[in-house]
Amino acid sequence: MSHDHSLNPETMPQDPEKATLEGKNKFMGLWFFLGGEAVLFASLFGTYLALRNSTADGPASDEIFGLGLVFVMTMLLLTSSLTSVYAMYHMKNNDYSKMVLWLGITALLGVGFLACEIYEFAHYITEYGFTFRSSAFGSAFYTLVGFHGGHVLFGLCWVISLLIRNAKRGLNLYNAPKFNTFSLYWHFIDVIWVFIFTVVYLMGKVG
Amino acid sequence: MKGWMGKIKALALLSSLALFLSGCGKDNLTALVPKGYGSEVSFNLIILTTVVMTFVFLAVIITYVIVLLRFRKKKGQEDFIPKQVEGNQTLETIWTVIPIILVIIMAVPTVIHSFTLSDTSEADEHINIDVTGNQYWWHFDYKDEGFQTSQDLYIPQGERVYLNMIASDVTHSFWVPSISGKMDVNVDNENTMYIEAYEEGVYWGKCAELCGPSHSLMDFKVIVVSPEEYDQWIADMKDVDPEAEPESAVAQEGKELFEENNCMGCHAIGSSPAQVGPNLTNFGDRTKFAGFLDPTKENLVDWIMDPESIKPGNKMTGNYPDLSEDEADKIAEYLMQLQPSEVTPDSAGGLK
Amino acid sequence: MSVTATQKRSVGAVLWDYLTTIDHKKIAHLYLIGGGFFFILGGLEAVIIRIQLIKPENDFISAGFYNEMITMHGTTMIFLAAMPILLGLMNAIMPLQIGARDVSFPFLNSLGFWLFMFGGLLLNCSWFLGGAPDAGWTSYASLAIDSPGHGVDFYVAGLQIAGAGTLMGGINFLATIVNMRAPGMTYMRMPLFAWATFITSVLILFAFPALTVNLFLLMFDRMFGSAFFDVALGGNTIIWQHLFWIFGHPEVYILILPLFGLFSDVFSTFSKKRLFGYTAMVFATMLIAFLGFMVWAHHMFTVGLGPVANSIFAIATMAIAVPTGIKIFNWLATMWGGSITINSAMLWALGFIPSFTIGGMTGVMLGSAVADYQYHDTYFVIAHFHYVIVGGTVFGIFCGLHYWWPVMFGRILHEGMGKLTFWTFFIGFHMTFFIQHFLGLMGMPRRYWVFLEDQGLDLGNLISTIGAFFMSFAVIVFIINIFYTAAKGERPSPDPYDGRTLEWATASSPPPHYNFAQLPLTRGLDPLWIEKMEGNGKMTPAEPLGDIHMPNGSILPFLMSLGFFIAGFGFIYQVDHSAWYLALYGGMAFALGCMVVRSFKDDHGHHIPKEELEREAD
Amino acid sequence: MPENTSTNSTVKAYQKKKNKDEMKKQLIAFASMIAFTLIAFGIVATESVDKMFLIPIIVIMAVVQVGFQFYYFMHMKDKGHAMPATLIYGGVWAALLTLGGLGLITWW
Ligand code: HEA
Ligand code: HEA
Ligand code: HEC
Ligand code: CUA
Ligand SMILES: [Cu+2]
Repeated sequence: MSHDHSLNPETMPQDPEKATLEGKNKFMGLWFFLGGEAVLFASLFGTYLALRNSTADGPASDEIFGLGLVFVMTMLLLTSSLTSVYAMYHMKNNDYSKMVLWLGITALLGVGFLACEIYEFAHYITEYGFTFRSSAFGSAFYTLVGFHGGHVLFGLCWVISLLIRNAKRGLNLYNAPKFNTFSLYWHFIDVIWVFIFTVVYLMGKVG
Repeated sequence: MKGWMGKIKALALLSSLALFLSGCGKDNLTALVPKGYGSEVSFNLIILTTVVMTFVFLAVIITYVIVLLRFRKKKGQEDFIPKQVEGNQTLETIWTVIPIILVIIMAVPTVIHSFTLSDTSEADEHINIDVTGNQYWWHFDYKDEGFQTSQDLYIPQGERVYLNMIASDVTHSFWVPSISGKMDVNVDNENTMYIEAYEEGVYWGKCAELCGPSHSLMDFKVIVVSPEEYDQWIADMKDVDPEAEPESAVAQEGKELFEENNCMGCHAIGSSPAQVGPNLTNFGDRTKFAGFLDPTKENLVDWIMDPESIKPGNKMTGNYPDLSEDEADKIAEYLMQLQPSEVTPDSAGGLK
Repeated sequence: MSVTATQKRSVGAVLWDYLTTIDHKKIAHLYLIGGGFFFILGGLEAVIIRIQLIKPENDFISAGFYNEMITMHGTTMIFLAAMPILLGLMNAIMPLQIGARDVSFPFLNSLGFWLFMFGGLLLNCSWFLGGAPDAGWTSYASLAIDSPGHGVDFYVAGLQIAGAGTLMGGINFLATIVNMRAPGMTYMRMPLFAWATFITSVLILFAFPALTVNLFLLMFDRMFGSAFFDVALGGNTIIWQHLFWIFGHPEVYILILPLFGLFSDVFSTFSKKRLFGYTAMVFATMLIAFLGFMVWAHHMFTVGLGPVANSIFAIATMAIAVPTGIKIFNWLATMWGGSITINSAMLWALGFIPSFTIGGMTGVMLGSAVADYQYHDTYFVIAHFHYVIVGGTVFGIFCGLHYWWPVMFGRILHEGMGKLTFWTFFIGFHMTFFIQHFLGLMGMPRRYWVFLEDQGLDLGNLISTIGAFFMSFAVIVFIINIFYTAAKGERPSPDPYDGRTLEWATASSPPPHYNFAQLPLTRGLDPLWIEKMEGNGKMTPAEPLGDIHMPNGSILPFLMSLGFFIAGFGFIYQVDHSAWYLALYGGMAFALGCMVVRSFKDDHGHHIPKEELEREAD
Repeated sequence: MPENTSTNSTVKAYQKKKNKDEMKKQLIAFASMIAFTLIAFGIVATESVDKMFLIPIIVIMAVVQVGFQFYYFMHMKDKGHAMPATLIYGGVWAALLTLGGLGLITWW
């Protein structure tokens, strides 16, 4: 067992992320976790659906949502999903520096997304006085979208600490699974966003 | 279907009789002696399912006993290795199919009666009463007649009464076991259920959803009177003159004290749709007051002076000036003579 | 590592060992101790409840305190006693049964335990800090929002932390079973307890997130002013009920399925027969789990969801009788034709069958929506669920403890005391709860601080209370048995019951901390039995003797949980004073700091050299 | 040493090519995801579709798009994903029930 050996193209296994038992465990564990996350977000979506029209004289969804910003955010996040695919592609080809580069881009796109989201929330609060406490709709909206934002933030912290801790280590069988689980998680965040822009923003705009 | 239901009913009758004889429950409280439509329908299902369950239980327990009698490890055969049976298709099919059939037998009437009991399409043709559940008391608004009452719900015997229920603070649940199953009284929406009582009498009602410290004391009564008496009662209640001078001087003083001490802020005498406390128009007729107290003068004085020690967490405590025993006594005198109608729980047979 | 060597170590060393352990068998000990402590606590609360109800209009405890009592009794028993003890049994046995040396995520395993423990402690701190939660274990939103003080806040924070721990446990077991089965241990050769662990973990995985979200909503409403349940601002309290029961119903199957697995193993061992209808048993378990997600609204029949919803949920509910019945009959068929040994472990299993059947049958009766209009929120429901929970879960826990005590502690519990415990508990149990069916039907709602005089409820309640004393006696005998056994108990061979599965195939009792020096080769269902029948007596190794890789212990799980514990107080009290944000952020930062430490340090575990294994084998 | 190390360079080359092909598929998946997104935003922004159809259409597009994420980006189509797929579908099922419960019967 030579965990710490950096790999070179000659010694690389086909799937470095699943070559060790630890790797397999991480891989399975993360998928199962995502299964649970699906129910978590379903509960939030369900709550949102039940309360989306409970505006209690506060602003309603079609009055405040602007599609432009949401479109930009969507593009940022979708693209970041692709860049993390590229990162994994380079991991499989054992090209560490390219992998780091693409993960860096992924993180930057994620930061961009979060910045937009913070701007969006601030805009609703200052412009429309629409807050977490305005109405049940407000509570449900900020909670659902905020939970997603929290996941993005967590993902960013995760990838950044991965990049820092492995900066000098290179790719090996010990950390390949870590990169891979991050990328799965990141895709899942994107999946949730697809439903958020559809159910919250697009459907909200339609009324 | 018909004859089969008949048999069940006969069985129901028999077993209810048996239970009744063995002293199972208080006549006007138990769900086992149905005296109204809802409780009867529920009761039929209780009996049907009990019969099915008895059958199931016998099947299990007989096998179980045989197993224990026949297949214990025998002396002298300690090393006996039983045949390692993998399974048996026929047997396994049998004990899959029979339960399915039993479930269907129970499910069909359940579905049918779920629909009959929640059918409110004819509500407009019947009496409608608005019910409000409040932390620890019940309010009844006879909105078609334009007056309100609290704690005691009067309904005519043999007629459907639709109750439109909502809670003012937290969720409660309206339950009169002898007459009908329960329905939650939510804060979010109005729930409608109907009740129909078969016999005159005074029935216990209970709050069945945890609603705070005095949840267990949130009792009320349903007073079932004959249709004629009901009309009489309606007329009397509508006629009430809240300003009427009590006959005795003490009661007269009590009335003044009642007005001076902020009681009127919460309690209406005569009709007044806004209520923070129970409507006291026919307080003198209560079989119990505050839900469960005998309507004696001592009890009432105790209540007025310190409701907290009687019903913890109630919403009356601390909202009126301290009263001396003497003042409380006078108020009690006044309240107890508020008897606007001849039609009372006593005339319905009294609380048992 | 021999037992004498363990005993010689100082108390401090043992303590440190347990604080840092990531060995699944020691974590199991921790779970059993923690869960056992809370079981006694919850039991004492139950006894106080029963004393209050010994006679009409009793004033042994006050109304508000009574509500705290039932809330904490229910919450403690379900979240802090039954589930942790079950997680303990799974931890102790499942890895052995599938022939693994450890679980997939030993670190997470330990973190899961400490989160549970600190969550439970946090919840119970409420007793000393102004009052426990008092809105029932279901904590329905309208009342929970209305409840003054911090009681409900403790409920939210405590369960949130403990729940996160449970979720980790679930994911860990899933990955373990998928990835770490020994050679030859295919899915369809796993003992039923391992299967039940797997399916229970799936339930945990899909049910707990709903609770997590629900607790967040309540927390936001109570602590941060949101409006989910505030009707005036458009909120809806029924959402709480839905989410609670979407979690809550699967939860009750989380409580019973592991024991269905255990009983399958026990019946087959003590009848000396293989389990009748193994495949059907596995699929029945899956079916119960599957249906378990589609019946939650049977707790809400009286909410007014309308006849369509009520009918659908009534039918789905009753349908669960079918797979459960398959199990009951398969157990009977397993014993049929067998050679049955009755010892204290088997007694609990035998006591379970009629008791649970009654509880299940009353469950189906409750499932008939129209009849439930009468039963709901009465003592009939209390009777139902104590019949399934005590008659199923608690009987099962006792069964498991007696059965596996040798595997877990290397001693065998005293038989005589075991039987005394069983009979007193069994009699007390039926006395306490059978009569409650009638109390409910006779008009006694649940969560009643007092019942009134002269309502025909006196005798029933008295009998019920006396029954509870019998159960207390039984529990005390059991506790004595534990201490007696620890001091003087018999040391059994690793296979005292002529077992069939791999937990009996270890080299010593208790097993060495690496479980198996060489992973065993499984050649069919009941692998150990197969080897015994073929005259080998022990498992064939699936690998040559070699170095074993094991993970290192760590104090970080303990510290992280401590951080969350502190943050919990911060959350609860920040509404009173913003200085508490210090505790909130401080605790969080501390926990996250531990996480960072963990992730920045490469931890490759350690190796047990082959030579040492050889030495120990002699 | 890792078990499935292959020092054979032809196998390496094959592997590289396989990764490339895979990448191509993922790019196609990405392109169609972007297309779906554009269409969804487009029809909402232009209000060109009747409301009754609009919601089902955008929801279906979201579902398809998510399918691409799972199957291509997250490799759920590949070997060794049977267990993850089972659990994800389990999660989706539980999720749908939850949504059904809250979305449909909260208001009755
Ligand atoms: C271990 C826990 C456990 C288990 C296993 C069960 C099992 C079942 N439960 Fe129970 N239940 C609870 C714990 C549990 N329950 C708790 C804690 C509550 C109350 C929560 C609260 O409000 O605080 C509750 C409440 C509860 C209610 C709500 C009552 C109300 O509040 O009004 C209902 C209603 O349908 C119900 C039904 C069932 C059914 C149908 C089963 C079935 O799974 C039972 C299946 C088993 C059998 C049927 C027996 C064996 C079968 C045969 C021998 C075959 C043949 C049988 C037939 C054909 C009938 N339960
Ligand atoms: C796992 C779950 C579980 C278990 C095991 C139990 C076990 C018991 N329960 Fe409980 N119960 C619940 C879960 C459980 N319960 C739930 C969820 C509720 C609903 C709460 C709510 O409404 O919100 C409830 C409610 C409930 C009520 C209804 C309260 C009410 O509605 O007003 C009652 C009343 O009789 C009761 C009684 C008992 C009794 C007598 C036991 C007995 O079996 C307990 C036996 C154990 C002991 C007796 C141990 C005592 C030990 C000692 C005394 C030894 C001390 C020794 C030393 C300190 C060395 N329970
Ligand atoms: C803040 C409002 C409030 C004030 C002021 C108030 N009450 Fe009450 N009263 C209540 C409430 C609420 C109840 C119901 C208590 C319960 O049963 O939980 C009640 C119950 C009663 C009852 C029992 C009613 C019944 O039908 O069962 C009587 C009698 C009564 N109050 C008398 C008085 C008197 C006399 C005063 C003045 C000295 C008074 N109340 C002042 C709120 C108030
Ligand atoms: Cu009102 Cu309980
Ligand atoms: Cu249930």
